[in-house]
Amino acid sequence: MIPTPEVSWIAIAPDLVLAIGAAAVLLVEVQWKPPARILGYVTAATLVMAIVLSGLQWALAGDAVATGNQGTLLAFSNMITMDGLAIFARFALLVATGLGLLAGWRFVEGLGRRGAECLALVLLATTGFSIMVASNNLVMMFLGLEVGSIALYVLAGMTKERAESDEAAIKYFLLGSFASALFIYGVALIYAGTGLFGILDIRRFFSAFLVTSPAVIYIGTGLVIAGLGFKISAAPFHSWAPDVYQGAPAGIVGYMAAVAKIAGFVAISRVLLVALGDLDATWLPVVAGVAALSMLVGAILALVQGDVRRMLAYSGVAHAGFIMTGVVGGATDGVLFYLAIYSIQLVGAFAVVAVVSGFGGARSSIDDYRGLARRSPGLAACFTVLLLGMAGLPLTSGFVAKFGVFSDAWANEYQWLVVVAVLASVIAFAFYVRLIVVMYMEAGEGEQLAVRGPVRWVLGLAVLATVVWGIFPASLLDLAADALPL
Amino acid sequence: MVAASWYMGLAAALFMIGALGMLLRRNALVMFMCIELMLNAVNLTLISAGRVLNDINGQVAVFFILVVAAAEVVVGLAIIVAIFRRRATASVDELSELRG
Amino acid sequence: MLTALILLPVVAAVIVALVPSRRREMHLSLGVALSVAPLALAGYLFSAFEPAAGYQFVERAVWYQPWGISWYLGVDGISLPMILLTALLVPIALGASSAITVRTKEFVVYTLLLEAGLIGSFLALDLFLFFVFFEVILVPMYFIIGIWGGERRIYAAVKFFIYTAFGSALLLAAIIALAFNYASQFGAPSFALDDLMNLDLSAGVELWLFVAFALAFAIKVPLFPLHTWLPDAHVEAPTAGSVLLAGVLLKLGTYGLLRFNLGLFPETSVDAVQIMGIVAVIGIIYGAVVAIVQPDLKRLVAYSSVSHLGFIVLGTFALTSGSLQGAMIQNVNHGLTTGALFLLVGMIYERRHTKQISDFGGLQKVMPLFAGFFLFMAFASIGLPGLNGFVGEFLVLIGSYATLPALTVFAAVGVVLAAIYLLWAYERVFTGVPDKEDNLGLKDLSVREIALLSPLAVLVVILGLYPAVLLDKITPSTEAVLDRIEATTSYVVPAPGRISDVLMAGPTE
Amino acid sequence: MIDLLWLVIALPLAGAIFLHFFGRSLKGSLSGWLASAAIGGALVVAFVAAIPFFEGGESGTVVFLWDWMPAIGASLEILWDPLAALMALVVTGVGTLIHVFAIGYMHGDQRFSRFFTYLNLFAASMLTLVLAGNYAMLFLGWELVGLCSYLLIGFWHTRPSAAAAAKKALVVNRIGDLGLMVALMLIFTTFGTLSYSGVFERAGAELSTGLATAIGLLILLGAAGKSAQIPLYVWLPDAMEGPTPVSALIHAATMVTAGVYVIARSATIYQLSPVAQITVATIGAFTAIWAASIAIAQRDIKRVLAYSTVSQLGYMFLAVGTTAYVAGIFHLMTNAFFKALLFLGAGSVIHAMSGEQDMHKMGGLFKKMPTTAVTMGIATLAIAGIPPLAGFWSKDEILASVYARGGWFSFLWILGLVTALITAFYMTRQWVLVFLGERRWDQDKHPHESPRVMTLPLIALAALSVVGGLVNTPYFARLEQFLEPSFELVDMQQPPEGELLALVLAGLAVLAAVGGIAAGFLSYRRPRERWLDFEQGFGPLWGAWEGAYRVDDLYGVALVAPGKRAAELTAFGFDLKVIDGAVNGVANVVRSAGDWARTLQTGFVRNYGVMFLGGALIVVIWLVAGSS
Amino acid sequence: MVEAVLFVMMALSALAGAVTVVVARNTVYSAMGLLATLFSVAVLYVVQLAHLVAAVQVIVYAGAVMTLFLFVIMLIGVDLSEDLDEHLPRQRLWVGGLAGLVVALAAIVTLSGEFVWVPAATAQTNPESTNGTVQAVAVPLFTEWVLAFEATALLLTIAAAGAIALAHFRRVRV
Repeated sequence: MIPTPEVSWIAIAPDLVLAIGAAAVLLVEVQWKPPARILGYVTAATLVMAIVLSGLQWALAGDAVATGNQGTLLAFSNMITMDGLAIFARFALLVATGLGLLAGWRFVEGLGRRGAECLALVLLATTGFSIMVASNNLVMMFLGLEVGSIALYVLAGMTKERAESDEAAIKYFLLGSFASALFIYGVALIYAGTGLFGILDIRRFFSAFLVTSPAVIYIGTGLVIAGLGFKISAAPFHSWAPDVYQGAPAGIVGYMAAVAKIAGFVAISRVLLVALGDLDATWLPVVAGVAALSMLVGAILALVQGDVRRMLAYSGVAHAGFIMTGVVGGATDGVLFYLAIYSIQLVGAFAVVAVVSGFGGARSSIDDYRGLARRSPGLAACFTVLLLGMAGLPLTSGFVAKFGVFSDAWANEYQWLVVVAVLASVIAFAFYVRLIVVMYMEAGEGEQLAVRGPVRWVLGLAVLATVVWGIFPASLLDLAADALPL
Repeated sequence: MVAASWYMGLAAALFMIGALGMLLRRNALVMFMCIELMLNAVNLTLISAGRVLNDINGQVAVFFILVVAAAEVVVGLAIIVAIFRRRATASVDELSELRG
Repeated sequence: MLTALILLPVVAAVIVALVPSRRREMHLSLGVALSVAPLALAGYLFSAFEPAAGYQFVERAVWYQPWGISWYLGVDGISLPMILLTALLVPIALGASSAITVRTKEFVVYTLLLEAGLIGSFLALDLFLFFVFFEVILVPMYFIIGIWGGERRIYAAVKFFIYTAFGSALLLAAIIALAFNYASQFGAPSFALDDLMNLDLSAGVELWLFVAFALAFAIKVPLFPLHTWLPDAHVEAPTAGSVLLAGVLLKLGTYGLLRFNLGLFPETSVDAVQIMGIVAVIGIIYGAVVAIVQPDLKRLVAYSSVSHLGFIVLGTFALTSGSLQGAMIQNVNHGLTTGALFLLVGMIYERRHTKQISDFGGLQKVMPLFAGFFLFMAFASIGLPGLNGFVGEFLVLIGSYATLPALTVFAAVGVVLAAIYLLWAYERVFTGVPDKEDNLGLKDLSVREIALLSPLAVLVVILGLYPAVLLDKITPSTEAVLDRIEATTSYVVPAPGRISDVLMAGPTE
Repeated sequence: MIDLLWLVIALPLAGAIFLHFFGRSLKGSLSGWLASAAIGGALVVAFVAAIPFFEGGESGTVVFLWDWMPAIGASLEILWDPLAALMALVVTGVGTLIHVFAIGYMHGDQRFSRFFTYLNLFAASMLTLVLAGNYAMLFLGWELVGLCSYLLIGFWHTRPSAAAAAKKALVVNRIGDLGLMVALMLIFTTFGTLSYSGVFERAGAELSTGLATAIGLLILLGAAGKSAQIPLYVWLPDAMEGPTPVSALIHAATMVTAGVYVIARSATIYQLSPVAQITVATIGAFTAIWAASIAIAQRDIKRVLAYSTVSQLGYMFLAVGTTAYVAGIFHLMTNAFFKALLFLGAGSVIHAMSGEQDMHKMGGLFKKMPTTAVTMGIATLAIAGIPPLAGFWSKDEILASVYARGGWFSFLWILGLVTALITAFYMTRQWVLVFLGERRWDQDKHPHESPRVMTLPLIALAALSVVGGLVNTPYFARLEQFLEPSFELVDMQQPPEGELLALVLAGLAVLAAVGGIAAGFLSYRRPRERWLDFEQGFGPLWGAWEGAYRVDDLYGVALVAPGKRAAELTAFGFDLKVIDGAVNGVANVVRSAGDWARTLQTGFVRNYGVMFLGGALIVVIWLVAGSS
Repeated sequence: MVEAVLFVMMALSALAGAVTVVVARNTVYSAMGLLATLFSVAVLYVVQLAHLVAAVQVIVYAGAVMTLFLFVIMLIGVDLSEDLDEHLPRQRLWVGGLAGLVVALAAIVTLSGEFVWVPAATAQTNPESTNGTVQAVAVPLFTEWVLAFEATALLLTIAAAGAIALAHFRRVRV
């Protein structure tokens, strides 16, 4: 007499595929101990299929929106949605995963037999985050978050050869679970305040009733912001990022950073813009504050780093601030566009770092980059483009992204934040430029670095994305504009 | 019956003890237990809230948190063991090469 | 056609990039040859340009509708001379770069891309587009200074980049604000200049926007006290870099002030006349005074730029026909004369590997041709009548007096100081008996170098004696600027500020 | 002929351009002859074009060339009226002679053709100045002649002194030009045009006295710069560093008179401002006596002439200040004759003495170079003002007019009279020291009469100095009628009426001249020791004169040095330290902020925890506080 | 009444346990403290009719998890009892500050007067609706929460794979 649960396969198809893929990798490994290449193909096939299915979802979502029955986009009794936001984010996640694995492929190979676990963990992490971005329920979101995070903790400690890797892992793990605890406590308090876990339910709740004494809800909100702020490494919740980025294996860091940011920001957008959209009067200033702090802290600290990965980590903090500006802007499309192109650039940049300072290495001193332009011009050129892209120089997608979030924030009456943002981006210029100086203007000795293997593809695609979407952003912008939350 | 606020106050207290303990102890294991404390506080909160809300979902959610806690424990302890193997210590203070 | 004008240098850059790096000697010559194409096109543009107000050869293509940005190009009397100047200086700058022996290919590529960016920013009628070009220019210039510069090149390059980027950051915020205001007034956002001109902004908003724009452009110009990046950049930059920097890059600032500050914020501009005038005059005097005692020739010329550009800003904000025309002419003049001076300094540097005035002396005996050109350009820059510098300064001074009498008199002092610093430098470098033996062996200008300088010299004389060639094309546009200001504000150009008054005022022939 | 008038400017200009590019390839002195031909041609054109004016009545026409700066009503146009014509004739006439002279003088200089390039360029510029139809074009010529004088003073550029003198000349002139420039601004803003016709027609109606005074004084500043009047005369003596023909042409005959010309040209404006008039006259008178007194004690033959030039220019200013414009222009003309003659003569002497310029090392040259001696003698008498030579008539007319103006001018008249006496004295001193007495030159010198090409101009000029004055005598005021049309808008100061008074004044002038000559002759026609004692007799006064009252040093201490120090302070103190320091300071602040923030990133996970929890709590508190 | 007594007792023991976790020098004591807390909390669950949850709490936590903890403690040395004095500069200061912040927060919410833990609470609680019997919990767990339930599978997979990945191949010593 237990009613049968409502099941919608298409809603979870990509996640299902990813999970199965992960399992498949492990089983194949156990069964046949094939060369890493084979596992790679399995993974690739998984990702491709997931992307295809997401495309299918996109089409369906489009129809649903067109025909006006968005209700069909909710599945598993409103546990999960299939809205544009989720699908776009999932696209970004899958692309980042693909590029990340390509970039880190040599690292995966280097792991030998443990490569299978690495691949499986990557796929599972992606699954988790893809659930997280699609979830329409805070507990569901928490589950996705944990699936993804735990996988990342493990990945951070993947290389056994180095002490830094352990340190990164334990730091990431302890702080991460701490953050998760805060997050879920926040969820609990919101539940206490509303009696609801469902995001849309909460939205309806707030548009329906006026809560007389909402303090508990705001405490919950604060804790949720903190918990997610950890994932996106927004100041003051960023302190783990540089250490982890530096300690974790170079091959995979780009992926870790990218997916965490994507999922975290989509989650934040859901919680703040969708669930608590009606309370924005209260949380906007706080989020704006966090954004401003992140931009400044990130930019200023990146300025004084001697290690490229730490620098990129702090620049990531700054970028978290910029994207947060988009959240303050109150629109998801700016955020999504920024996330999409930034994650690609990030993976690309870390791919370069991996090439220059070894796929497992922890140290990536800025000195390794002296005269890179002479040693391997192509690599230097790609890196330069990516750096300029992150710096947000016009004609790169980075500029379009920044412009988008800034104008959103301005339109939402947060002019001061925009001014802070532009100033922060000037400071940011300084350290990106510093790297370019080192590569192009300082004579450096050192062997010729040949870029081999799939990394070339990653760099090529990243640069392409940076330039093409910088000059003709319309295509991606339109997609992002269509990718609305329910 | 005892008002839910008592339960939740207790939960909050536990949560804060856990959180502060996390910052006070440098033994990874203990820090870890503190996290467990915090999660328990969350569970208590959910259940008490669910009770006065006449909503069973509170209890359902607790299950998931339990599972998460378990999974975290497994991975966390694995990491701790791995580190201990390398340096024969569980003190996180000695893991501070990465900084700046 | 304008699009072609922007794309030609890009194509040229690509072609050069395709030449294998080994063929070093080929890159430069190829670059020069290819950069003549834009010049030719610009020349055609100049001849085809109707001396009338309003934009011509307008091209418009939507870029991204929801944001209201578009590829929107057009040329008028204000941008026309700039484009011509750019197209002219690039081949000359490239031709003067024979000293670039390392990574020549990249150098040529960067220079050509720089040209594209410069032309683009002068042609852009869409503020978003303008900003894109305005900002993109930094990169090639940054590389040119940073890779092929002198000892402290990196410091200079970074300083240049960050300093100007700071300016443009504010500009970006202001542009967003404009578009947003437009959206709130007309529904959809737009960055098109002519659209934004219809905005009616509250005084406060307009003031802030004006400040943001002015700051951005003041850094580019540069105006005192935001000028300190200039000498460093100039001293360290290679010859071509200095030529383009002084010749065109700085003009972006004055151009922006004239085009955008006067165009978009007439009210505030009118209120700001006094302040901008004061700043400009301080710049004039200050730059000149500092130039007097500079021990380094290039630094001296750099500071003289600060002084000269002060005249342009003064003329721009004096808001009379004469002063505006003068400012425009002076834009071109400064590009020609200072560009030529940097060329000359570069030539002597190539021979002697020093720019210190004290290292020279008696050069006129050793290299009379060089001395002759230097003296000629020096006098052009001092503002000797019959040469172009005079026309600009004289128009600015006479024109500005109507609105800013006291300041203009001070500005005139700058003319005296100019004579002092340039002639004193000339005296120390060229006259006397050549005593230092390193100087005795110096070769006089080669045919190539003469070929580079001569066109500039010819233009200097033509503009000096028959400025009508430019004025005829410029005047309608500058008049239009004044008309608009008079129409939109309570400001009235005091007689005889307008040409109409002058023509009325009786027999000029 | 009028429509060919542009040739007057174009011919020398063409000459200059041609010589500039092809001069070096011309053999021998050919380029010299070409240059002379060019300016000679200009002379012919000017003369023919001037013929209508000789009939009189013709008031002048404007020849429009092309638009220059329409926005400020400045086009290139020639105003051809008697005044312009006279100036053009003087410039071209004297110019031609000096060109010819220079052919001999510069013979053998390796930059021979370049020299004539500059001379021609100068002629063109000067003609632009005098033929200009509006102030802008006048300014054009005004600056160009400055340029040429710069080039020619510094012609021997390997001499540091020459280079310094050149720069000094240009800079000092620029200071004057500043005045002229501002004057032009005022004129434009008042009338909306810069063309003479426009300005003068409406000046009477639209110009307030105050404005007129302002403009007048500013123009005076410019004129004082060009014409070496107090306080800007210091550049002229140094300008003697240039080759002597240059001194003759530019720094005696033509360029330096531009100041007088521009004041005369602007008569209509001075008309409205007595203050300006008096200032001009006073400056002139004082300059005259000041320079004359310095000239007494100079040893350098050219410096004597230089100061005498300054002093004569003072006369002209006195004249135009008294609004005796014709007298002023008249003296300008006569002075052009005999001063050019004196310089050329001096040049001839220097040439003969192979570069020696110290009069103490000369003497007894009469026999060696009679032509020079005689012609210079004539010039001396002329400048001293012995009737019926040219100087007498012009100087007499000036003094008479000044006297007639009365009031303060009577005092100026006395100054003028004294100056006349001094002038006669030092000119005589010079002539005697050079040509009479025992030979004091060293053995290696072999003085000889200069070649024909140099003496012929001397003779011609001597002739002019003799008869030149006759064009305007109280009995036969031809020049007056000639110039009448140019000054029809102004009422000029005339010499006093009445035979007797005129005769008395003239007598006084002659007396002064004779007295001066006598004194000079008696005191220097003696053996060396005697006149040296005589000079010592003046005590410190003589030293002061010889050192030109140390004005140069004064300027150096009072203006140049402090200015330089101020500039250095600004450049290396303020600009580098303060302003650039601030810029780098900002950068450092950001950087150090970063360094400080790094210390928060301790690497201890528990510190991170604190940061994290703290942040979370702040966010929470902010939210809760913000909500209520 | 009974509930009140139980609450007080259990609350006290829970807090005591929690404090023990934090202050005990020996890890084992900490573990015991945690155990105490878990049990008392479990009791509080029962009090609130969350029977199943309570059971799971005892089994999973007190059983599995704590055992695991103890294993690890054994592994890395029982006898190691660390000194509690702080090595990090100012760490305790900071923590104190944080405690202060918490107090401040508490102060704000209480002083603001209308702080309610469960503002949406229904006036009349209906014990039946939250009587956490197996069935009562199972029905939603396997219907509307089924997806979440499945997702936990991923967690466990990761835990397994992760543990292997981390603890595996320890022969390579660096």
